[in-house]
Amino acid sequence: MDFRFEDEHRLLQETLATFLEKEHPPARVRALWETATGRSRELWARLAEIGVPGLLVPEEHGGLGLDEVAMVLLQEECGRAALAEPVISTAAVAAPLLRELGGSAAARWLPAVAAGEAIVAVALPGLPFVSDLHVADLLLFGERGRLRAIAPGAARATAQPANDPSRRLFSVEADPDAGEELARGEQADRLLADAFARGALAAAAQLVGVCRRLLDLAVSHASQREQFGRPIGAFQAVKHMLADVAVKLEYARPQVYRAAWSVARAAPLRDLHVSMAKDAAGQAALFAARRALQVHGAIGYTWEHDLHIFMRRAWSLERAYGRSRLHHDRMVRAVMEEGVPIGPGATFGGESS
Amino acid sequence: MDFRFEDEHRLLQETLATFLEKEHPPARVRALWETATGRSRELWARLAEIGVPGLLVPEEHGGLGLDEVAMVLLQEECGRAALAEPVISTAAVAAPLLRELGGSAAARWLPAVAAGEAIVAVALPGLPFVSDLHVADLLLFGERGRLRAIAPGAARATAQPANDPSRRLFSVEADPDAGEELARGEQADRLLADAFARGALAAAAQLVGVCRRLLDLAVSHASQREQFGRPIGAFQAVKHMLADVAVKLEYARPQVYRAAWSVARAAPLRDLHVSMAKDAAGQAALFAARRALQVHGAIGYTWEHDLHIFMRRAWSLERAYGRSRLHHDRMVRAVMEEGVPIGPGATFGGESS
Amino acid sequence: MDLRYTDAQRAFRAEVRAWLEAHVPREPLPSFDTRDGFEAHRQWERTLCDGGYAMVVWPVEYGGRGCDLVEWLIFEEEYYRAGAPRRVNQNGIFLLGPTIMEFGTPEQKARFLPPMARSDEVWAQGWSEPNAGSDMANIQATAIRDGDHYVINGQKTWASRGAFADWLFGLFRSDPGSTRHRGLTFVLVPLDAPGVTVRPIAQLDGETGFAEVFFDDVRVPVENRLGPEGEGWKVAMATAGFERGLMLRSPARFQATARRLVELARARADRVPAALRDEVVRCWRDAEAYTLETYRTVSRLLAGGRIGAEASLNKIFWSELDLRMHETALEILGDLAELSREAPAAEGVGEWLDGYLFALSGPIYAGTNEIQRNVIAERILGLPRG
Amino acid sequence: MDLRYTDAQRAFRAEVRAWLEAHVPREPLPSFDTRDGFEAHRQWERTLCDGGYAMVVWPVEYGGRGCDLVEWLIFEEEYYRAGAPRRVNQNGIFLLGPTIMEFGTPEQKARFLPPMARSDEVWAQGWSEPNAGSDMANIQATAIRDGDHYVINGQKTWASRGAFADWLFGLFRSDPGSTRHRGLTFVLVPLDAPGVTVRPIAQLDGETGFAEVFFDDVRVPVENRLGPEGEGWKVAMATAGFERGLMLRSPARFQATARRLVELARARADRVPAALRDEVVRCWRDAEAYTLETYRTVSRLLAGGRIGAEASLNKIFWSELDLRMHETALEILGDLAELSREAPAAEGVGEWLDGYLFALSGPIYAGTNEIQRNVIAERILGLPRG
Repeated sequence: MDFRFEDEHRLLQETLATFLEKEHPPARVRALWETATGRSRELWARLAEIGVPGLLVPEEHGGLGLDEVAMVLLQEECGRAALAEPVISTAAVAAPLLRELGGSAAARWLPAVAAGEAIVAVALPGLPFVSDLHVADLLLFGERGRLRAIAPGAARATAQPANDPSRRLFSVEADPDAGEELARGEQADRLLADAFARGALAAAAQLVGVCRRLLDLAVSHASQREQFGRPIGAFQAVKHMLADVAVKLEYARPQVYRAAWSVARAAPLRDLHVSMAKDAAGQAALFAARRALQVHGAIGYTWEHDLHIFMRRAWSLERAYGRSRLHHDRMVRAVMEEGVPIGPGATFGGESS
Repeated sequence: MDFRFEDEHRLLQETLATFLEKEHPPARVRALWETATGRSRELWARLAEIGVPGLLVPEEHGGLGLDEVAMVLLQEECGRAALAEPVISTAAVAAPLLRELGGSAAARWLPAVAAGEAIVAVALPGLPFVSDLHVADLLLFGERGRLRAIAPGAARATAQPANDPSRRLFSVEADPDAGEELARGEQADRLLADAFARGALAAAAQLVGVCRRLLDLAVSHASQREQFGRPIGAFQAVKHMLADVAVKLEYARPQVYRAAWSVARAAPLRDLHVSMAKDAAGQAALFAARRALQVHGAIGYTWEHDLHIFMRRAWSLERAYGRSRLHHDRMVRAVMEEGVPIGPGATFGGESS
Repeated sequence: MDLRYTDAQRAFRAEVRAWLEAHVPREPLPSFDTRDGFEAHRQWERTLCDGGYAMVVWPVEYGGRGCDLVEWLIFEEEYYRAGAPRRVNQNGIFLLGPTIMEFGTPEQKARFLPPMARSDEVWAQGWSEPNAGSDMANIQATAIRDGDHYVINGQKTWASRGAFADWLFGLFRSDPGSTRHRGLTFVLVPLDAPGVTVRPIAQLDGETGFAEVFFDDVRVPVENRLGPEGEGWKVAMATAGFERGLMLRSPARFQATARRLVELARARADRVPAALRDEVVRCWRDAEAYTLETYRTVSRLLAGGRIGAEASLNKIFWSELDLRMHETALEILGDLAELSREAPAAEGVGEWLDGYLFALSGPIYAGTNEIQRNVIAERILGLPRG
Repeated sequence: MDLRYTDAQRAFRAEVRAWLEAHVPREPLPSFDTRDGFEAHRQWERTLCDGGYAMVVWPVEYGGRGCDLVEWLIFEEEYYRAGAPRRVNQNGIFLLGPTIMEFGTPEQKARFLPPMARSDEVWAQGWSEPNAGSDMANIQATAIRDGDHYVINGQKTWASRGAFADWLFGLFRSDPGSTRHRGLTFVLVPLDAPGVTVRPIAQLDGETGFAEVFFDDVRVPVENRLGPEGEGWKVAMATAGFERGLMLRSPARFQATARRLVELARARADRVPAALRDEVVRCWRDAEAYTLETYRTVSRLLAGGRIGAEASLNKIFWSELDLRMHETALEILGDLAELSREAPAAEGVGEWLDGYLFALSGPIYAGTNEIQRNVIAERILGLPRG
């Protein structure tokens, strides 16, 4: 029983954090808002050098062959930097989905994913929008009982501009005979359920990062901004507002890490653990956004201040891969209807209560 | 359109407030806890002199012949003083119920009620307990479609000790042929619904009074208790905790007053208005109890400090005559299912939207 | 207590309703934070003024119709019911107007009120400065007396409607050696005066309803001073009281939002989780409570009372309610709430999202809710100062 | 990261479970806030000690079994699962014991730890004084050196278990000219010493778990001082850290409550409104989160980390969770929640009501949650001091 991350994973996280701090400040986020795609192939290639898109790609296909435990640390940093690149869809969802499928699809696409040369968009049943279709080289198109590989140009896509200018969303339909079928029936459903879990997990981890950033911004502002002759952070009202954010962040985190472990080990309760993590992280980030804005006051309400970059990211990620309510409802089913055990030995699954 | 109370009603309120402050301090509440009945016939007689039990009794029967608008002001003071006497059941519920019935029941009981010589307990359908049966001279026993007058001794009563030592509760059953039938069918149901509304209204008004008292106690403690070299009320955390209580209290109040007006005028939406008032006042009082305890700290957690007298009263009255949830559900039905109008002209009923 | 409208009040409601039905533009006007929208709103204000509805509580001589506050509440209810345009000159008619009526000279009343009522002159407010936000007494912009003029220097920020307004009112330090609340003077400044530079501020929602205003040796005549020199704080406090209080946050606004929220939830009744439905009903209830509390306040005012620190109770209540209503609506809209107004799938999301972004500013402007809680604690509850 | 129990840990769990099943009293013991109950609990502690389970993380020589903290968490989980009695000597074994191990002399360890493990000596804590609550540094009770003794005078309050305990530990001012954190000394005082008067305090729930303790020229030998003279604050901070942190609030306690809450809600599934059901699930989730966070902390401690200011995060989380769980249960019980334990109709209300009254003290004791928020803001987030 050890909750600490491997040194190797921490090192990777630090590498990414350093890179993003230097190469991806808020000014870069704004600059990308103004571009047609909102994405940068050059940035994506540099992320591939660090190993982000290939993290879950087996070594034989040129990836790092690591698991979701390492992935959540990287996603946390992506959230913290409000990175818009398709690290959730391509790196956290599509790569392991192709890996699980194996065969020719894996052999054809995984090396390109790991090399940063291919971007893969994913459509999952139950989710209304597909992100990043406009820059994708492949669309994995999931429906109930069916999974297909479709060329992005062969799908009927409608752009759905989002409130967060970094998000590029599309509603997508496909002709019944378009593309190539990769799986069907129960196998497809299980693959798609795991894909949803991985997406929700990655979004949860990003939300933890967004929450950290919002808290940092608020602390920094409160330490500098003076009113009534002292920094506003010296006032109890401001202190207590931010202390509550710290509590929510602290308790969202281990839920995300435990969910990562459960997904990586394909634990029987992994879907439940992911839902707990997504709900907790989403709520923490929304709460942080609200409080950070209040601490900033009017200046946080301006377009030129960076705060709203991270507020918008909190709002959008809380909704991505199932909003809190959906994940909450999954918890309700598990606890109230299925009677999932709690307590002695049950927390980490696998033992009797 | 005038939301102010008549001077005459305000005067009556002040008279009662002065009397209770002098004759009914917390020490008196504690002394009554130790008595067998928890009630004082002498106190009741003095309240009758002020006019409390006879407030709603027509002048021809020796009462003041006033309405619920005056009644809520008096109930507020009773709540503020944590008075245990049966001012809700006898004065606010039984008296107008007998008045509506008229005839021999009214003629027989109302003069004694107004004189402070008779106490009337009321059993209402849907409410599990009857209060004050042990000191009652008459039990008005309501069931769906039926209302009877029963001698208290003729009912099968089981004492149900309450968490608030002032509350004396009983579960009560009666043989089908016991007592005298006063009303049946739809008439009985409407009378009983109005009785319930009057009880809930009076409880809401008492809760406003309890809330005021809890706030006063907390303000007074926070102004005196020093820590870190100054009164704790000088700390923003304490200030803001109590400011929020003041907001809830301020906005519960007009709802109670509007409900009183609606009941007094038998307005079509009176049940809804009462439910809004009861829910708002109950939630305000619970909130006040929680915050007042936190401001008091450990001293508020002792039996010897008076705070818990009023906390218990908040807890018990929030549950009496339908707890918040029940009243909330009535609002849900009205708004979501029945589509009660909101806005222009609808607030006070009687006008089209 | 008598919670019935009089026959005259009912008649007034019917009259207002009929007039609005006949005059409110069929299509919503463009946002008044654009040049065109601003002028369209100004035009609407003239229509209102011609109808006698610019500011019903003002005396007839200044463009009003001498109504009492109950009639004003009725007017507001009907105004929101009709979905009429937002009031582009709200800083003028709701804030500065009442202040001029209290503190202005007869000449000032005659000079400023009628063009205000017609929105021939639209007003921006100039309270905040970069270092005077919650700490409003930390004002540094100066208005130094020079003969018959004041010479104004410095900067104001968050001047609402500042981008297109004609005039600005605000506090300036007239005694350069003074600190805090002392030595401030309330001055009215034409924004086309030489030396004034207006820079719009882009907000969260992309709109530019606010502006920074820079003053570089701007000369205004002494007649533009409201109240005595050095007494500006007192004048401003009266204005801020109006702002937090009654005029600007009429219950009709929140009732209108609550009504739309209930409609949204009822239209999706089969998909709205019970917990959200509960919250919708709580919002509806609180909008009612706000209305009742306002009528209660109005009753008190009609009997000679004044609004004091209790305006802070209202500020907290309406700003939190407004935010909750919009949050609840976005929750009901679910996945769609991620979209922007332009998205083809964004049915109805746009106005709730715009409203949410606006509501987010509620707990911040006109004195943050933290400042309001201090006021409540110290001035209503009597707790010791910090 | 490896979130699996080792085979040894599984075996330990099985062993603890079997032992508890064989030894936990079938009938609940009377409250340890009564004389009889206190002695019954003391007897139970001896049974635990004989089984080797008094304090599994202590070294064997002091009556423990040298377990690590993961095993301690497992022990706690099984202990709550078995519904075993509350630990009457928790002030000793969870708070003072670890402090003695860190600051005590070898003689003090040998003298105090074994009888503590057997509860032959049960401990009360003496932090608070009438004017030193949240402001713990405002201590006025004195312990003045007089040769080989300290002479103690003054008053302590809120001494938990004070009514029947054998010993008290606490902070006393040994330098009468000192103020605040300086000049304090940590002293262990036998409560049967001449000059000690104990007055039980009746709480909200009618129990007397706390006491006021008065000292009138009480003489204790210098050997009863823990740590250096005048360094008591540092020693006490370590103790308070233990208190807020790991030992006293093991996740098993909140998981047990969450389990009972879920059972209550499931048993009444048809009558529980959706909003309450949602809240039940949130409580369950937060109890899990608290467990996970504790395991994470334990991983850090086993790798050589220490608990610092983050104990304040835990304090806020568990105390608010505990309160919410009890409030939710009472909401589910509905009208019955008004009854007292003795009422014939009060099915199951009693323990939830008792638990609620106890939970109400959570945000107050061991440093109010307001103090904890200050600590988080200043020591974790680095915000400026007030």
